[in-house]
Amino acid sequence: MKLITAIIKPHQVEVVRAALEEFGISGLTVSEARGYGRQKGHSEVYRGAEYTVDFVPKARIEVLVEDGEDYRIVDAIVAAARTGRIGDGKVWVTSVDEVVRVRTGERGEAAV
Amino acid sequence: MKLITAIIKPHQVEVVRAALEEFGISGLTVSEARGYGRQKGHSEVYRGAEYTVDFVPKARIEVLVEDGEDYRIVDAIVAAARTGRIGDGKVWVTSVDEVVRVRTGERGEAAV
Amino acid sequence: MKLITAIIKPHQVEVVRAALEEFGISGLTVSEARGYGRQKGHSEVYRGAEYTVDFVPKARIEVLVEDGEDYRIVDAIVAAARTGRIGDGKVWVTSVDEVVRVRTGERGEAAV
Amino acid sequence: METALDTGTTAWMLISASLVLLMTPALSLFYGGMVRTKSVLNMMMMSFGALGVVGVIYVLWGYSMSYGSTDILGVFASPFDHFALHGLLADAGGEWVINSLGYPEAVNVAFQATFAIITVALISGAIADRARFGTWLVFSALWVTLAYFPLAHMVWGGGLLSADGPIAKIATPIDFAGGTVVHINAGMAGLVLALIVGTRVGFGKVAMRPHNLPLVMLGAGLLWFGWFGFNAGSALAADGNAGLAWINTLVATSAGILGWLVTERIRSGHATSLGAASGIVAGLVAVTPAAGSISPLGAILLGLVAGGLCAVAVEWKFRLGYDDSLDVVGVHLVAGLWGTIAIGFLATGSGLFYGHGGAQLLAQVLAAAIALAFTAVITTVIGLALKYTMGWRISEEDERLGIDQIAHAESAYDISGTSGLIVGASDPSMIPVAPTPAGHPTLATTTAISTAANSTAADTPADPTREESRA
Amino acid sequence: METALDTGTTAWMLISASLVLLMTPALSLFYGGMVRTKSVLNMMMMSFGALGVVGVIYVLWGYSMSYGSTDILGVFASPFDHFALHGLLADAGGEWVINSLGYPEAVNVAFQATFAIITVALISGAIADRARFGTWLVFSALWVTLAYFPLAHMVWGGGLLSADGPIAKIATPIDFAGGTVVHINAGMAGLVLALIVGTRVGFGKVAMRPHNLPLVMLGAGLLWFGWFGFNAGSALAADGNAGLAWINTLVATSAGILGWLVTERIRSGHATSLGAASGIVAGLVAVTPAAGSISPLGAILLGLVAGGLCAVAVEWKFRLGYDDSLDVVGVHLVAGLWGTIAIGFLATGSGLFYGHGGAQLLAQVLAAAIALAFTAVITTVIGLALKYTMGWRISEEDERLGIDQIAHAESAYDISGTSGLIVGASDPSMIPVAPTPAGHPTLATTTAISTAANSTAADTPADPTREESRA
Amino acid sequence: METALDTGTTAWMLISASLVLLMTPALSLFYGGMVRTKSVLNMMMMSFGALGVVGVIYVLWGYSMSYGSTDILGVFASPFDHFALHGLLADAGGEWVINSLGYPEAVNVAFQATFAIITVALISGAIADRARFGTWLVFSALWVTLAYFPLAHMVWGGGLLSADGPIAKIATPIDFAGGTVVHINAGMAGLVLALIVGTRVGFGKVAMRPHNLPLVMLGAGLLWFGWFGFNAGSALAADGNAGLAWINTLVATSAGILGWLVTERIRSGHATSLGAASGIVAGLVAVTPAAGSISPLGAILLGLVAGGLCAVAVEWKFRLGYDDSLDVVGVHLVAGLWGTIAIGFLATGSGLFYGHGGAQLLAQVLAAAIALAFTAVITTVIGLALKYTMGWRISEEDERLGIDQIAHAESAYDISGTSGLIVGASDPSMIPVAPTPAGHPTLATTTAISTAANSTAADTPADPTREESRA
Ligand SMILES: Nc1ncnc2c1ncn2[C@@H]1O[C@H](COP(=O)(O)OP(=O)(O)O)[C@@H](O)[C@H]1O
Ligand SMILES: Nc1ncnc2c1ncn2[C@@H]1O[C@H](COP(=O)(O)OP(=O)(O)O)[C@@H](O)[C@H]1O
Ligand SMILES: Nc1ncnc2c1ncn2[C@@H]1O[C@H](COP(=O)(O)OP(=O)(O)O)[C@@H](O)[C@H]1O
Repeated sequence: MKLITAIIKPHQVEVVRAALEEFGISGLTVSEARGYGRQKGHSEVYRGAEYTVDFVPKARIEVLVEDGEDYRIVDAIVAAARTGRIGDGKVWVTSVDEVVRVRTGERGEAAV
Repeated sequence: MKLITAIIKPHQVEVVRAALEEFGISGLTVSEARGYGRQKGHSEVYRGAEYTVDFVPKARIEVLVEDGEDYRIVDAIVAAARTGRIGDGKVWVTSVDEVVRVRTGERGEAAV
Repeated sequence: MKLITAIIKPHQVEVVRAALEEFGISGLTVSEARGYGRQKGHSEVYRGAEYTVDFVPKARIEVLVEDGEDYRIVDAIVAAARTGRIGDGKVWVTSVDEVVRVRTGERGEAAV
Repeated sequence: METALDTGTTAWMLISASLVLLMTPALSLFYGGMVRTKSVLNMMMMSFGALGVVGVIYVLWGYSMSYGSTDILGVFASPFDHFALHGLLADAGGEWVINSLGYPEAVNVAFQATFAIITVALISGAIADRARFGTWLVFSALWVTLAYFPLAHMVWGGGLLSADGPIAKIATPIDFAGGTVVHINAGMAGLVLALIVGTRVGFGKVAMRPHNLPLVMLGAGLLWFGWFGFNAGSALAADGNAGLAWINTLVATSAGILGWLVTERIRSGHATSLGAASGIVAGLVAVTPAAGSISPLGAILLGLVAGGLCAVAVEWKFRLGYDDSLDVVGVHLVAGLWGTIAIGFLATGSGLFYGHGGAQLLAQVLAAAIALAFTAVITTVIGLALKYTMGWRISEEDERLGIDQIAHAESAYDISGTSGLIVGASDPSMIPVAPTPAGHPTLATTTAISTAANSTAADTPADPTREESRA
Repeated sequence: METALDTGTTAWMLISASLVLLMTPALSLFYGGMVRTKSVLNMMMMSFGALGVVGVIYVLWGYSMSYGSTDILGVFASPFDHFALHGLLADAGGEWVINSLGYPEAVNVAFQATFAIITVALISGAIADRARFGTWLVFSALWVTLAYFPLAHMVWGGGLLSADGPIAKIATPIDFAGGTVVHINAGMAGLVLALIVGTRVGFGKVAMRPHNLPLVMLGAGLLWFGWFGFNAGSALAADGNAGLAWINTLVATSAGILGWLVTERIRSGHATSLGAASGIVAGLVAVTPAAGSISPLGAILLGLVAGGLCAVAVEWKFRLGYDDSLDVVGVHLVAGLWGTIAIGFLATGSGLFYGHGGAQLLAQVLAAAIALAFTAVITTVIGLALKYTMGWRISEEDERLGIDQIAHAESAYDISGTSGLIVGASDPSMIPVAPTPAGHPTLATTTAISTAANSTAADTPADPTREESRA
Repeated sequence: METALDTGTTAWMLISASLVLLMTPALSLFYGGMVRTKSVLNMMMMSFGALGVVGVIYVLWGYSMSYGSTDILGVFASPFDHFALHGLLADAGGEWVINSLGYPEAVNVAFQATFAIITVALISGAIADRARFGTWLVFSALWVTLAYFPLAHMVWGGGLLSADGPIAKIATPIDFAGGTVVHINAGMAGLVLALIVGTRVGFGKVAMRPHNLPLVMLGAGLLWFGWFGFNAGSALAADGNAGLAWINTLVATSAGILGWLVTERIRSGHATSLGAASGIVAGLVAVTPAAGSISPLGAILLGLVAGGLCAVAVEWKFRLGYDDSLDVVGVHLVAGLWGTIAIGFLATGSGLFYGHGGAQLLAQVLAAAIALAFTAVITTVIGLALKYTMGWRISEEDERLGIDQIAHAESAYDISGTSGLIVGASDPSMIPVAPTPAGHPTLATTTAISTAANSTAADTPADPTREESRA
């Protein structure tokens, strides 16, 4: 079992979800994050004091997939999330020892 | 060292925390997430425009545990988080190379 | 490739970011979390009903680093995040199978 | 009806009516901020529903039942005397009807209507988070008709509790601006409904803290502002009595803040903002019946005690187990009773403390008791009737999910972490439903937005498939 | 000018002016809550910008163009008659000028000014999220001068649509408080601008749900409160007619809530809080022209229909494809037309339903049609002129990011998950820019705060490097 | 005292008092939105605390010290003349006391009380996020007594700076509605307190951006609304002068918006919403002393300059290092001085620009200087006395954590990411304390809710174990 984590632009979440659906992946978890990287933030001004906000909003997607599936799915995510501009984000894969579906107690690939 | 990650229904966090306390696990980290899966979302209507909100609120729990402990603790989390209805969530386990407690610099099992 | 995850006090994020910058690490992802541990929470009172809020706000930092780099960087993070008071948090390291930069499709160390 | 128009009085009554009208939206903020995020819209909608239902009813038969000329047993007046304000606005010759106080009767209708609306809205705090919206609307219509109009008639319309009623033989009960009619009435109704509707899921077990305290404080501030119309407007004139009522409405409220804060500081170690907001309302409620007949010093005492008393009274529900969610009893009933009875001591012209004997006190106690009993009976009947017909409660599962989603199909807030961007131009969590030929709805996930008219009943609260599999 | 001062009328007009002034901030809440988090500030700023620009202009030439003595073709009056209120406040002898209704002309200017401001602000809802702020300010100045002042002159200033105009030969068109001048005017301008400015990125494809519904309801509550000044104040007296207008402003609005809620309950299965807030505005708009000439029963009917009609009309934009973002057309134009025309049926003194024939109805239709046409032409000219000079739209990329950041360099909220601590004493996401010797700005990341005067133009909206590499 | 009651004037003064009372809650929103999430409740509580303390005090000895008959050195009047309003409300015969302007003296007390409250509340902005709540309450009581009542007496009560004072030999200083008494007074006190209390942890180093700008704009809108009562009400009549003051309060404020926005657009490239809200207040403050004596054109000029000046002045604190957190100095002191002095140029009846020579200007400068010096001395004495007795600051650690939690044991918001469900029926982060026999408190984690009276002092701010181990 693999866990794919993707840090992407928030606007792309819906595109990625739709792309995954085509792969038959109909489960995923999203959360909010803020990223720091090459992409510049923006400035804000309040009563003459100016701040640079360096962290930009990102979405964090986690998808559990079967072993062997991960490369194709990473490619699908990368393709769907890409806008070609700086700040498109990162995708990474880690190995998972065990997965359980809470409702049924099913384990392993059946649990995803 | 193992890291157990659980995506569960928000209402169950307190139950899980209490269950872990019985195992002597008195540290954990929670964050907000939104899940997409078999569980249906809901519809919202604004001035005649109807939307389906497909992502449902979930809580994400992370617990670091000693090697060998993980199976029992996964079982405890699964038991505590279960409501028996679709959307109860997933629990997974990954291996951790190293853990450090920031305050003391302790490493490994002492750090948890 | 390694993934370093740090759960730290929110006030220390900026210090950690600056410390990492000195290591030439100019990318990271932060999200909000709430931690339960030795550090006590606080009480709140609403119209005579008193509650104990046991989860304290934490920040969750994720940094992808090259293999071999991880120990030095963990040390840097720990040093930067430390205030010496209970609740300073945990840092842990997991192995990553693959990393992709979404914008370019670059993989592995080039992607970080 | 031959009095000349006094434009100054008219101006004051027009603005007072406007101020009291504002109190209902203000109450919706005060209440709305106190519930959890998942039910703020429903909480506010109970006030806005009362604005819709009672506004229309008041003009149709409310004024007539309260102040019509055909008195029925001293309990109410005929709804047909002035149905739809017949004969009240202009006389046969087309001239505006001016009442004996020098302002148009139309303006009086305006002023009185706003009291009926806010009284109904006040009750809603007792049954937060769990009541079917349709049942609430029907309750509003029934209760205002069967409990509010009669009590207004009894106290202010020449009925049983007025100067023309039997208690007046002891002393005329004083209710300047609504201690009995508004606060005891709503407070008691809240208690009855809380008991009939039952406790929220998790009451006394899980945390139910206010989700937005600045909203609560905004509501309290606007309530105070509007209450100057409520109390000083109840002088029904722009004169010294209005001035006195204004000052008392200031200082009793200031003292209410101090009373509550000191009490909770002593008992729990903290002076809270919710306490300050609550102290404002406690002081305002207590001074309502008394504003025109006590001195500013009396008002300070009245407010201090009101703040302290209510700060303690809001804890009772946890001990006794009734879920009066937002303390309609602990604040409105308790402070309403206190203010009504305190008049017996503090009224400068008839109170015990000013050496006038106990007659006024007795009259106040009797009036309060009759109001209590009357409302308790009426509300019980209406409450139980609705329980066994429409039903009061949404399902436990729906209550857990949050009544806003279930009853109103809305989320109150969509404010992302910091910048609002994560639920931005293409919100990950919100996929518009496909547009479909009218009558052929579908839930297919596409990129266009359907207009609601195309949707099916499948999305209504009772939808049994909501937790079912999509697969 | 020799009338004696009536302090009661003056008091009522002073407070009415204050109430109407409040409506523009209230509108900014109503509109602001309806947009997405990333553009709430810009939405509010369009109202505050109108407050700035129109407030000044009204005093300079607005009153004069509306009510000056030199009529020009029945369309407007000379801006020079009373430029900067010359001669209006005090007469040659230094005495305050009192108008024939018994209140100072200064107070009349105050009251009228507030109408001009809110009318301009109303339009902004049609072009939410995407318009350049500078262009909006210039539009405000031009439109109020070329569209609002003339229409106010035509209807209220003795012009074409007044009792002195040609239509009055059929029947004098009735516009008590601004059905044509305010709502048809703003609604039509909104439609034209929505078409000229074009649809938002993702319109009809991605979800654009309100980010803060309690804010919308607060706005609606304050609008209703202020509207009592708008309508009952338009009696220009504290009298029975003001009382009637007040009551109608209550019941038509209550009925508007019910009308909208019932309609959407039937069509989509839910009664929403946005529906209640919208029903309030629909009812208020519809009763605006009619408040002084219909009965309370008529007002109930008027409001019910207005609520139902607008609940349907807000869906048209999705079918027809114009992005009238916050339904200026669906609410203000539709209810404004309905209210204006319904007078032909419901006016107790001249309406069809009261057996007075169709003259009033015809006059109303003609007045509405002329107002529509006039505004459409003027707004098209101004809108297109600005499109090809200053430009209306921010860039697509900026729109996606959020106009607040781009146009105003601010974020509306910084409310972290639960406790606000994560963006606390040392906010991780916000690194102050280094202080620099004046004139030598830098973006180096250090720990001190720069004053904005030191910053460069590099941070302005047009900054081409914003998505560029830091490395 | 034999004047007849003028109901129109009375109506206007009653509503003006209500409007000014509303300004303090409005200020709490304006200020509350500007601080960080973790201290919004404390910020608002400083205003609500002033409402509690000053409301009571004003009635007890405030009015008497300001307007009592026994003048003491031209600096204040005896607190015993009318202690608790003795003799002010009704005369010996029980008749309401009507003042020479035709309205009840009670209404005058009401109106004046609201000014004292808001002036104290204004100061709190200078010491946001860090002051002990108890010290603030005591400061409020002392400062209003020793600084506000005397200055009100000096300027408006026949004292040193009035028409009866020595400066009047040059020219009578003009302070229509409180340029010296309210704004210079509060602004200078803010500066002194900011210096005595010291800078916030991280001042000038870490980001301290407003957490809720719509709240700030709501506050600004309500302040403007209330300010019509403040300024036009200060005519103490419903007449042409009130009308002029109203218009000037409109246009100076509109111009204040424009002045601020243009200035910041030029200096930093952006026109911000905080700038618009601030420009409103700057314009309002500047026109306060001048509203009744300048022309609308003069008011436009006054407001434009006020907006521009304050937009620059708010930056001084970063350069000079005093932490006037919400710019009480930069806005109230600067605009208050500007407005007071500008009268010397702009007053149509006595200003330099109208050819009347420099006497008025000199009088204005002298009055401003005396007010400044007086307040500086008094505030320094009170501020230092409190510093060395009760202490002003919460601990640095508590300030970092957030004063709301520490001082009020509350969190302002509990609005989860999108739907509010994650802190829903069973909030993961909030475990109710166990109920315990009274007097035997425990912190054991169970499922019932304790009433606060059972809790121990162990949870108070000074709790030394808060960061200690639970194990
Ligand atoms: N080393 C890293 N570890 C974790 N997250 C990273 C790292 N580098 C970048 N990121 C995440 O990826 C996002 C995009 O990175 P950025 O450098 O801005 O653009 P790009 O990936 O297009 O070069 C960042 O906002 C951050 O959230
Ligand atoms: N493949 C997956 N990867 C990551 N998270 C998943 C995956 N599938 C489901 N989830 C998470 O688990 C939650 C529950 O899954 P769901 O399919 O709705 O119900 P169940 O687990 O009971 O079958 C989802 O809301 C989502 O957060
Ligand atoms: N076993 C664990 N698994 C995951 N996170 C933990 C664990 N123990 C502690 N944490 C996280 O670390 C934070 C600090 O832990 P705590 O026990 O309070 O202090 P310290 O690390 O200084 O001993 C907690 O708030 C929680 O977020």
